[in-house]
Amino acid sequence: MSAIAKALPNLRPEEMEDPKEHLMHDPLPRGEMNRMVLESMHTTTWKYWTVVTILAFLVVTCLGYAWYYLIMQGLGVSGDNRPVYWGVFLVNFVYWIGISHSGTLTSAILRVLKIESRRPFTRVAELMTAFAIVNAGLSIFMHMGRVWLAYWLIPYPNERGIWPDFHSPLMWDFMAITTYLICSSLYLYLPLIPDLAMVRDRSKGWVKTFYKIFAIGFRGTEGEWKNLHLAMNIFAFAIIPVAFSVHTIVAWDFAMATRPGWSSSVLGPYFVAGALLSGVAAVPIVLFFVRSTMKNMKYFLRPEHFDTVGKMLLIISMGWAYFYFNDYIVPWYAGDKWEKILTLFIEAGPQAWLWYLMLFCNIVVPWSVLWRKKWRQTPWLMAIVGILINVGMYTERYIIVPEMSTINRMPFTWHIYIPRVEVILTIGTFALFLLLYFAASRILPLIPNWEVQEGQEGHILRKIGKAKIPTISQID
Amino acid sequence: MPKELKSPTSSANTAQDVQGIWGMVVDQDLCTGCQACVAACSMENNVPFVGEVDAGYGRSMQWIRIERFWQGSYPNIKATPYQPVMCQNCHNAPCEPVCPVYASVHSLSEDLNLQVYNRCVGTRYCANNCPYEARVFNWRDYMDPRQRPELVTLANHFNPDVTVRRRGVMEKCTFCIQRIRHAEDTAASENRDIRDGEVVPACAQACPASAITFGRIDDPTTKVSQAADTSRGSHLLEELGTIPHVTYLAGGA
Amino acid sequence: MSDSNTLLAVFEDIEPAADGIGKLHELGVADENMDVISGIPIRPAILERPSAVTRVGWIALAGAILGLLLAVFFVWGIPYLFPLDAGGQPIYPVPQLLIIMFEMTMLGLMGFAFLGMLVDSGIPSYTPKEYVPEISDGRIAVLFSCPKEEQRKFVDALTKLGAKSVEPAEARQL
Amino acid sequence: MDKKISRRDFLKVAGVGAATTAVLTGCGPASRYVTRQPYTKMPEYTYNGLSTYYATTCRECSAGCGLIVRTMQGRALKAEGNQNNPVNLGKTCARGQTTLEGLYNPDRVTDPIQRDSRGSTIAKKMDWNSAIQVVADALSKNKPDEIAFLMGLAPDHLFDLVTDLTKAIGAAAPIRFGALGMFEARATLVQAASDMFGQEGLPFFDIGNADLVFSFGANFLETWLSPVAQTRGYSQLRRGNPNRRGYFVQFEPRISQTGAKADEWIPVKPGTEALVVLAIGRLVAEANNITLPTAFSNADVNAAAAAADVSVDTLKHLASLFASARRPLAIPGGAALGESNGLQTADAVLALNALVGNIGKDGGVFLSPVAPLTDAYHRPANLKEMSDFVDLLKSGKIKVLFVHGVNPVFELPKSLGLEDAMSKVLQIISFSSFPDETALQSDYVFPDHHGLESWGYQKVATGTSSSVLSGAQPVIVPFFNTKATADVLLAAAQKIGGTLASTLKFTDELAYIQSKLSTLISEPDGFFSAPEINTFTASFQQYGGWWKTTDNRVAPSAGDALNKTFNTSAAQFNGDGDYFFLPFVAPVMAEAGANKPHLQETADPTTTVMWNTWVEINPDTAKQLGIQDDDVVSITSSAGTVEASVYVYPAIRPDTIAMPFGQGHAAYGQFAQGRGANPADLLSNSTNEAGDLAFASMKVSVKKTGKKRQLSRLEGVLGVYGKFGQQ
Repeated sequence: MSAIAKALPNLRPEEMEDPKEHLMHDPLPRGEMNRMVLESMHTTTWKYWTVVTILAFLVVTCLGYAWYYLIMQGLGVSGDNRPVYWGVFLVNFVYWIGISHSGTLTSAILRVLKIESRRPFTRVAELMTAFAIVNAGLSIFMHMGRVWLAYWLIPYPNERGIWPDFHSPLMWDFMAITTYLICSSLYLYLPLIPDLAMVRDRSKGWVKTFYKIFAIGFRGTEGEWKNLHLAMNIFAFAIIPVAFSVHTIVAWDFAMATRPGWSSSVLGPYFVAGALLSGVAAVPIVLFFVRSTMKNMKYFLRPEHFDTVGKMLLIISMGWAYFYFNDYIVPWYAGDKWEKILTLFIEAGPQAWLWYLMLFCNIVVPWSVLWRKKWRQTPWLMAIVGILINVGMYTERYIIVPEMSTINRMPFTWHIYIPRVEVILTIGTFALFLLLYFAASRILPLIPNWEVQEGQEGHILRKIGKAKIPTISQID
Repeated sequence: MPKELKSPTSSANTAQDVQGIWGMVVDQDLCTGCQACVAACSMENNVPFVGEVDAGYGRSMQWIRIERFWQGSYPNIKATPYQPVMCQNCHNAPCEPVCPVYASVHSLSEDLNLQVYNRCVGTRYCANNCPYEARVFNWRDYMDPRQRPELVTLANHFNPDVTVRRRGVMEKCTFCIQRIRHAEDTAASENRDIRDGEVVPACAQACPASAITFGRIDDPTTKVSQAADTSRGSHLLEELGTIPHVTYLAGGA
Repeated sequence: MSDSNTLLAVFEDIEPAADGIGKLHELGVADENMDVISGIPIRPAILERPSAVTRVGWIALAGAILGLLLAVFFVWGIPYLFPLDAGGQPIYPVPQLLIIMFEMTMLGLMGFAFLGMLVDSGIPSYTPKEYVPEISDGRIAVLFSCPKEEQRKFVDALTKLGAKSVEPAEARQL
Repeated sequence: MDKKISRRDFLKVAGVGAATTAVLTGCGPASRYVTRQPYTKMPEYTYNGLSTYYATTCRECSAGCGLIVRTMQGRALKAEGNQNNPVNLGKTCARGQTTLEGLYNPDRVTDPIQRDSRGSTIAKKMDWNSAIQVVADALSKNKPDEIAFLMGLAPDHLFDLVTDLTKAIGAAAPIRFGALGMFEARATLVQAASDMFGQEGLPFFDIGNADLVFSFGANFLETWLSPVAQTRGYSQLRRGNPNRRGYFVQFEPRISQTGAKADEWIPVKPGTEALVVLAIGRLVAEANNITLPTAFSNADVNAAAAAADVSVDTLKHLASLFASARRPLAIPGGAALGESNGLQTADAVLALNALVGNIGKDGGVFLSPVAPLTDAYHRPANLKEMSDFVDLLKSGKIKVLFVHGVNPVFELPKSLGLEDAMSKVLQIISFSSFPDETALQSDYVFPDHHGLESWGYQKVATGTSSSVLSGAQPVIVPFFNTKATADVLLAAAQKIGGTLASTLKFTDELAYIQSKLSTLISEPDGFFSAPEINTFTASFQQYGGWWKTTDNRVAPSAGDALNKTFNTSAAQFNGDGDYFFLPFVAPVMAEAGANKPHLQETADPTTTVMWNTWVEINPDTAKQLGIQDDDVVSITSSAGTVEASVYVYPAIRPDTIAMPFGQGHAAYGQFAQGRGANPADLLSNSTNEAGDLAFASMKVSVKKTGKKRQLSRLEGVLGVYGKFGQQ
């Protein structure tokens, strides 16, 4: 007791932060929280519907029609060529897989590490995961020359007498993404069940039927909680390596190719770092928008959460820079002819601005903003940082996919890639992501109330000396 | 010449009846860059034309491209010897294992890379992984007369021995496998081995300078084996260990 | 216990619920005739309850093994059935097997963990059950059975300890 | 086992035979009546799944390469070289390969048509009877001197027929012209041979047996004279002799495809080739300690070096090469001849050959063998004669003009005023298979069969050492409602009656050809002979022609070639632009390839441009003018202006700009029309001393238009040029 008091010798009470800043120490009755969440779900303004209409229109045209056009015409309407066989579709794929690391991985890591401030925003992040994987899958399908035969990648007994080839990194990818999609959806769903039960208990008519179906008869008995807890623990531990493997395998899609730039053994961890960077950076964006546009969310989502994410971002950004430097210095030093040209092309070629943009967004921005707690706790600033980092990471993928594949060992074929229909389809995938999110925000409780309450039950404030010190009990 | 022609893992596949390993020699000293091979290949293999815009964007579909670079600057400038690049039919082909659906597979009996058009789903991984950039992709339905009415008459010369590919399918030089098969069948029906020079792919057939020689490289007596076995011979990107079956004889003095 | 009644006691908070459960213990209700329904997970020790038995771990393990075997079939079984040479790579590759094995094991593990959770909890189930919606507002319900004739005694005891209501449990549509 | 051979077995045997022997036809004159039809109506010689091969002659240019066309079920599938034919020995060029795209071209003229008005695409279909009547009327209702025939360089049998016809009616002999002939400057070559050797004939350069080749602008690996045969020669030069690799030096202002294969490229200033040749001659004579012949006595090495922008050291080095070579050979050609002093250049080159004594020797200069059925080499009209012909049309004396196998509206320099002259002609009848510019300017188009649907023969002008008559036969039934022009003329002659009918009393084209062939049937040194014409015709069809097995090249005497005097002035140029203008025939496309999509998409060997016309400008010049790749420039000469995209070409003199000929069609089908620009529009009608078009004698100005039009290139610009460019 006295040890802690000594640790805070010079702080006057007014200098100390208000423990009430922490959600965990600012409890509300569960019924009140339920009401707040339900209210946030049920409140829709004309602005909401306008945005949804626009997004729906974009999804129908930019995604639906443009994709139909792409399928009917063939990939000629895209910008791919020789040697850039993989273009923006693969950029989108890698990008969305990266975004998908936001939720599952952040929430899993935070859960495993028992970071308490995770509680209110895990779902916000996990939803991103689910929708991002949907987009990643769509991007792969858009990329395929004969998407109507995509089911040939599924290993099942068939009349054709031929199975997919597991020698191919794409098959690993297929298996990994399938695993990841299924597991992260379940991981989203598991903690959602009690909340769905809560909504079920508070709704009527067909809406009740809907929630009843998805709450699958959950009541909250001891056995149910125990099973749920164990399953969630299994998921939290198991999904971390799966998420790592997914992005590593995505990296291997490139690294296994005998191309300068791609063929790098550090690409796996480098991609994971990149995925974490873009994924975690997406969290403050969503937190900011959810917090500022939805009712009652300012109670649940607080500057402290931005702070948590900001700290992670700073570390991840440094990690990313570390891996990038690894990936950069080794070929640079080795001086392989093609790697050298590739480096020159990226840094001084016709699209060199992308490279500088990437470094600015991924290193300069986070390093200059995130070291300061005050700035980390400023939601709008964090949203801007998140957006910039995402721009930077998208740029990074653009450099890795079309730019790096421009340079190969046959200089006679070096053609610059210019995206065409991909741009529209990219808009379409972003619109789909947002639309799904908009829909989810009014269908699913975005705050896992039971987890918040569970946390709040476990947190207490104790007066030590002159100050109230937040502490945590072991009731979990 | 590949040093090692046996696949290390041939226990469970179709290597039982090796029917001859096919290879090609391109003499860059003779190649005049006249494009006869390109035209011949296109006409033999139903290779579509893609039109001005696509062709200039790096989508021309010819299975051979003749490369030339420049050395020096005016007035001491020289064109490098023309280098026709087609699928090298590597023994260890990087394009093959990356295909998720076995559309790019190896024929152990002839040691050729096969591209199974109707199996291809168009991931384009093989093309990405081909260090020679020898693969071409059907970006559009270049061969569909419904989309290209000019093909209604032009299609009359299509070779019935070669599949017409539709959009979304990868393709590449096959060493005129239809001609190899024909010769194999003929030889089998006559109960003999294929004679040297019996299989002539369209490019070699057309080449006015006779810069292209084709034949079995597992038999040291064939013309192609002897042509490959000179100090001028080399393989493209030999350092990658793909063991290509096309040997280039250096141009210049 | 055909002549026993099932009662549902609803408590406002954890402490009274713990007390209530202690009382029930005193009154001779065995742990297996008792169940706690709560809006948040509560450590059994807090309520002086034995830890619930869960088989989720074992089911997940079985799933993991199943996934592993499936991976072996995919990577080694398929080429055994359809040997095709590709790029001079081994027909039965080990590194690829490890990758697929990892993915499939994880898929099996998590997929079966989820299924196990469902199966072991007896959900999804849409049959009527004993439940009151207030539970998800943070109330704690203790479901127990007592001899019919002693019902009154139980109700009084629990109400005294702060139970909001103690009523015969009524299975109803959730 | 049953000894009887079943039909199935027979087919098997026949199939194998067909495949291995390649040629299976020529079964007597009966084959004339054999119709080759699609599957539904299976004719003789046609089996499901089996190919039939026909030997014929390529008509993409006039070189007369033999083809074997693979057909199946009435469709022609693939053209390959005829291994028997001495011209190409089984090889073809890119144009020969795509000849099927001409055959099945979607834009062919399908029926005889009568135009609403000249230049209009609206036309009324006719039937062949009335078409023949139109021809008969045109021939009979006009006076003989009001009738003119304009023919292409191929096919020869039709030219012979028309010659006979004009003779019979007393009209002027048909005039022959072709763009390739124009750019090859054939008249200059023939004139030079007669100047220097005192003997008429087309020079033959034995590249294969030489060990040093100096080519003064000759694009002999591209379209010049007989490219396939010359490429074979080149191949022999390099690798024919295992003990030595022939050396090759190219003198030209830009690196052409041929120049790209040279060991040394000497970028001589346009117009100074003759000076360089003479200077080299003088140095060679000095090096070999020969008394300086008159021909080279005027040569001033220093002045020549200065004028040609070549260092004296280079000249000395080249001369020592030439002097010490065992079999040196100098070839004149290309743009060097298309200058005001082109004949002098050609003469000087022949003199240089004479100096090293290689006239009539292996690896030296010969005269080409005279083809069968002819007394001498008859060159096509040079520009002077064409110009006279245009003047004749302009004068209005010609009432009816027949055009076959040539597209002069496109090919001739616009400044000649052919279109204007044609408007003075009352009736123009075109026999074109394609809707080209000339056919568009005619009143009637009576489409001839495509070359692969036709009978015929081609007298091989050069390329091989033997005297060759390449034979043509139909490989499929006519795909459209076309009719052989020979048949049209023969039928018209019968309609007219009189002497004409009796002179041309042939049932059809083949009968006419047989009448010509009949003189060959018992020639002693032929590849085959026959007791009578029908058997001979069968072999003629089967082997794809008839040729002698002996060396028929004429070894001329050097005569007093070395005693000629040359004046030592450079060529004169027209116009006051800053840049020499160098048009050249697009190596792949040539003059008539533009309507074949695969040829359009075949990359140019030096620039890799496809589907369009480019302008080659030296990088320094481009920088000076502020021009970048793909900028559209307008090029103005005294004769006109064209616009085209720039290709900044590192291998061209800074004072020269070059442009390929072959595109810029105003008609000629969907693949050709409206694509690129035609450099012929920039040419004046100035000629060299031999009357050939001085196509490389223009000086032009170049102006940036501010527009940009991306050239379609096979090469990745990124990897070939600029800071990322590789070698």
